[in-house]
Amino acid sequence: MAETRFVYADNAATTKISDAVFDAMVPWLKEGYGNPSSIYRKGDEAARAVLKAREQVAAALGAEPREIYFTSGGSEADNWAIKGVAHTFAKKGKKHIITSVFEHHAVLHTCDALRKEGFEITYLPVDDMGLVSVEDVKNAIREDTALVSVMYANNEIGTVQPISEIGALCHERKVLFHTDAVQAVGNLPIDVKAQQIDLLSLSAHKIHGPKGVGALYCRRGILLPNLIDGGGQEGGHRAGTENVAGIVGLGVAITKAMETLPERAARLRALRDRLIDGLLPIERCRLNGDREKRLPGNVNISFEGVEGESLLLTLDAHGICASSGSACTSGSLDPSHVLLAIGLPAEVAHGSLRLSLSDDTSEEDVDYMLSVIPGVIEKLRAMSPLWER
Amino acid sequence: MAETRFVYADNAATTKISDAVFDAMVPWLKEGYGNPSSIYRKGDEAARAVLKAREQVAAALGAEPREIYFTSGGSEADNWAIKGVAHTFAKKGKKHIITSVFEHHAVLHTCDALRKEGFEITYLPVDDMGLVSVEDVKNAIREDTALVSVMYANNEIGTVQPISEIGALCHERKVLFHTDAVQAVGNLPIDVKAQQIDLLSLSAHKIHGPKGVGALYCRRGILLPNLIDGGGQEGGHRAGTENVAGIVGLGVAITKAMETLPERAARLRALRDRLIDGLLPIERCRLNGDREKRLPGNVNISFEGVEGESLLLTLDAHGICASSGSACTSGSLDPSHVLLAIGLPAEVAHGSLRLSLSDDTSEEDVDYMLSVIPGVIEKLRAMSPLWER
Amino acid sequence: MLYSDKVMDHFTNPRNVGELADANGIGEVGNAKCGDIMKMYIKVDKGVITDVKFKTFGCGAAIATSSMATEMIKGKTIEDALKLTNKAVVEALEGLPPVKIHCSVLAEQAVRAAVADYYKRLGIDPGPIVGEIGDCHACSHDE
Amino acid sequence: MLYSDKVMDHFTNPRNVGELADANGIGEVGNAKCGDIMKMYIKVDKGVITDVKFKTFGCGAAIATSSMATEMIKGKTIEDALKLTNKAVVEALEGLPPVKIHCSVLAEQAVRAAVADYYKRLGIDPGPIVGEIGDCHACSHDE
Ligand SMILES: Cc1ncc(COP(=O)(O)O)c(C=O)c1O
Ligand SMILES: Cc1ncc(COP(=O)(O)O)c(C=O)c1O
Ligand code: FES
Ligand code: FES
Repeated sequence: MAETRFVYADNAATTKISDAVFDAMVPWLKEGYGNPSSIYRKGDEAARAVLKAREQVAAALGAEPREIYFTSGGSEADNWAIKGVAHTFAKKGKKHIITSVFEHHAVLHTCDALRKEGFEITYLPVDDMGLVSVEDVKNAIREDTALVSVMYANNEIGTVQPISEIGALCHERKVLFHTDAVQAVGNLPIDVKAQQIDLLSLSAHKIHGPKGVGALYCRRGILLPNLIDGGGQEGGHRAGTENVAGIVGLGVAITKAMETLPERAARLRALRDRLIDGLLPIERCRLNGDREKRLPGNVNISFEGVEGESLLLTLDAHGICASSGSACTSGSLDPSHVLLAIGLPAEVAHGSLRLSLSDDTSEEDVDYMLSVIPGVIEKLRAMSPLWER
Repeated sequence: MAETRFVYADNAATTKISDAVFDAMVPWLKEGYGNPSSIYRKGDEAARAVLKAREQVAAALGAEPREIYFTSGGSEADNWAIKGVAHTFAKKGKKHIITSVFEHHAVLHTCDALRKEGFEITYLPVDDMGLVSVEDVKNAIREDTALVSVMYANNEIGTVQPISEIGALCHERKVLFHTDAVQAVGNLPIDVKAQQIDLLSLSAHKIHGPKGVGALYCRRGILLPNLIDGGGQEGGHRAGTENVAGIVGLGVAITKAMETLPERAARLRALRDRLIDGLLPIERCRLNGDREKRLPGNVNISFEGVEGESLLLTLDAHGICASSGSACTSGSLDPSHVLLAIGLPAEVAHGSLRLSLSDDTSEEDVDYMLSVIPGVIEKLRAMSPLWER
Repeated sequence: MLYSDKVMDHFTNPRNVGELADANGIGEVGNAKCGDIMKMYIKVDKGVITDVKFKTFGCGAAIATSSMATEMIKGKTIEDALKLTNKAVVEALEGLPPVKIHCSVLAEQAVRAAVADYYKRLGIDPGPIVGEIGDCHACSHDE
Repeated sequence: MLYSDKVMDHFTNPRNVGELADANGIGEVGNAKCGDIMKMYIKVDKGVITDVKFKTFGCGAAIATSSMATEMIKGKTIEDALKLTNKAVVEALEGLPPVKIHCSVLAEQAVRAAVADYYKRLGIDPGPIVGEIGDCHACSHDE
């Protein structure tokens, strides 16, 4: 077996802050400590830094700066968008929301909370390739539908949803459209105007930015009630002293991620395909999610007879950081809701491996994973009572 | 006039991250980028760092680690506590909340939002010294009161409220008690058990920690509905990938702030008193807020005939960063609600100056401020049509 | 900064500050509750504003617009002074933040109020000449 | 790490993995839906467990508790083996995270199931001797 190497292949869970982002943040963690709301120069410098980041995020999405609201991450953005729209339209008697069964928990649990409050939620199915059908969205829209929320790309199996088509449909039917683009940003082209997206959530730590900062794009003209009330920050729509360093980091991260997108995505796709092609020959395994409509850096393969946690621990012992389902549900006994949604039996879902790549992933990393993983699967299967069958 | 010196005297708006905090954060912005929910070692290291910070925050408050929930700051903690209690008790028919007129906007605007939802809010007055009366709280409590929320120390005039008495009263009357301790933490002793505090909000950036991270202490047994739903972070009560570096920074900051509290507070009080005594001889000025029951680092003085913004800009030109009312309301045309609450006429409220000190403030800084401010007041009064009267 | 260099220049070194002992027109506008009062003193000689001074209680923009407005009307005829718009003052200051536009309105009004006072002292009804001075629309305070 | 060094040791180098060709008692417990299945093979000779092997589909804790449990019953009498509690396994492993306690319950059950099978093969009703094997209470899944 090859020598141990450290390979971080869990970039869908979180990424390493890039040097450019770190360097951009440091001044705001040091001397640039002014409060952006303060009137003196030290405050104004911070306000300008926040404004610049807002412009950067807006530019990356094809939005206007005033349509960007900084949040504490993707989860807050999802909660704010969905709860905000729900509560606004409830007043007009529109209490129906459409989403999909395989959204991130930040969307699903938000919808669950609304359901308990009396909202009606339609959870659209996904097909066995991990795709939501536009036809299903169309059929689900009703007179009292307030919002459609469908993720841009799934965090576990990386499948890319027909966002532009759903956007056009919602626009035509005059229903608001939110997309959780946490996994899409930096990996897929986004243009909120062309794609007719009304609300979009993103998070910095998935694109080599810092944890604890994200943004909500909210199309001009849509007025959401605040999730966090208080001071006049973010135009009075999201209170709290701005996380200046984090926001600056997000601005730099999204700029880098979007400006070199085609080259970066092409490189990632090549690595991804080599990994998939190298692993699929393993006996009784399957690639989860459509192979083409897929994030450039996502590999998700199920190995029968193998359980996820023991797979991850063994890979960790070999220096490989990977995931088996969504990061925030590890420790849960339930198999991934995403893999069940695409029709996997529970025991197969348990044995899934997600390898998610990023700009930090090298050819050598892929070589190493290909040299290690088959042996690990073999070892675990050798001790698995499900394998003998 | 003395040579220009840079004096940051707006520590109630935000503070500089201390070197110890910065140094503690850096590893988590660099190699320690694992997601705390991830199972491999890189994730677990991050989870341990978050746990350690949780223990540090708990220790500083006399709470248990599992009673601490990390948030994106003081505003989120305030919103979560108040909206959470309100919505929980509304189901039991308790829709009355008691707060004071001079809370921070994170509390006031949250209460306003609840009022629009149909809750009834009693806004307790404060006396001319800036103190809430326990008697008033007592008289305001009703059968259907769900929550009393009174800040520990006011952010503008620094007055310290009778928290222990209010805690005891609420406990006796079986009403939950929340306190916004954003300004108190690190400046006043806190023991949530002894003081019978049920919920407490704090923020890192006021105690030489980073912006964009705070915490809510929520006494064991109190179950709040989530403000941010999603992944299983914070025991399933606050979703979102943890801001590990920020949380670590908060842990170190609060530990430093609390462990040396008596010495630090004594030094600050001496600086504060010298500043107050040096400024009060200026004609027609007044100290706002009780002189004794006051944060160790807070000076708030109104100068008749002078308008706040022009005062701040002039001080800025002299290298002094100060504030005139709460940071997040600068840019507003309205005089501070806190100063109006203690009975100041609007035109006097406009001319208030808050100087807030911290460990970074030196004797020389105080000397410098005392050498500059009187001349600035004189210059502004010379051009003020209100002064001739 | 919040303000342009030009505003900061006029704020830091305001021109024509003070009172005018021999003023023959004095106008005061604004509202202390809102934090803005401007008082303008003019000396008119043969229809020309030969001297002008101001005193302002207000923000940086209020002081800078007062200063700029005095510069812009000094030496001008009354007719020209009345043509001074808040827009012209803002332009001369190279812009103001949106929230501060009301301060430039105050400066325009202060000039008109001073001219109105000048006419009143002469026993002339300023109404037809100066027009309505108007209120600040940025606030909803009553005097 | 999530797990103690002892758990990691047993996970990384599990003892007694495999099948036992001449087993005279085989127990299988758990539920693949939950991600945990343990199969235990015992060879009983004169009331003593002379050999034991296991195969486990499950998390790190499931594999480590299986391994530890086999070590703890190997060479013991059936009576002693039946006294093995999940608590004892957890202690021997120097603790398990709370969410993983159910895995140690599975290990205890696997031993009992294997012994029950041994009795059944002998035509003896295992009920009175082994007792209820019970279900995992950590999950609400139906088979
Ligand atoms: C008393 C008080 N409460 C709440 C806050 C809000 O804290 P944050 O800015 O961290 O949201 C502040 C400071 O801005 C404050 O002084
Ligand atoms: C699709 C998706 N949505 C939302 C989130 C939540 O983002 P955050 O962790 O920044 O709250 C994540 C990642 O955790 C995600 O992958
Ligand atoms: S005079 Fe009231 S805001 Fe301008
Ligand atoms: S068998 Fe353990 S969780 Fe179901």
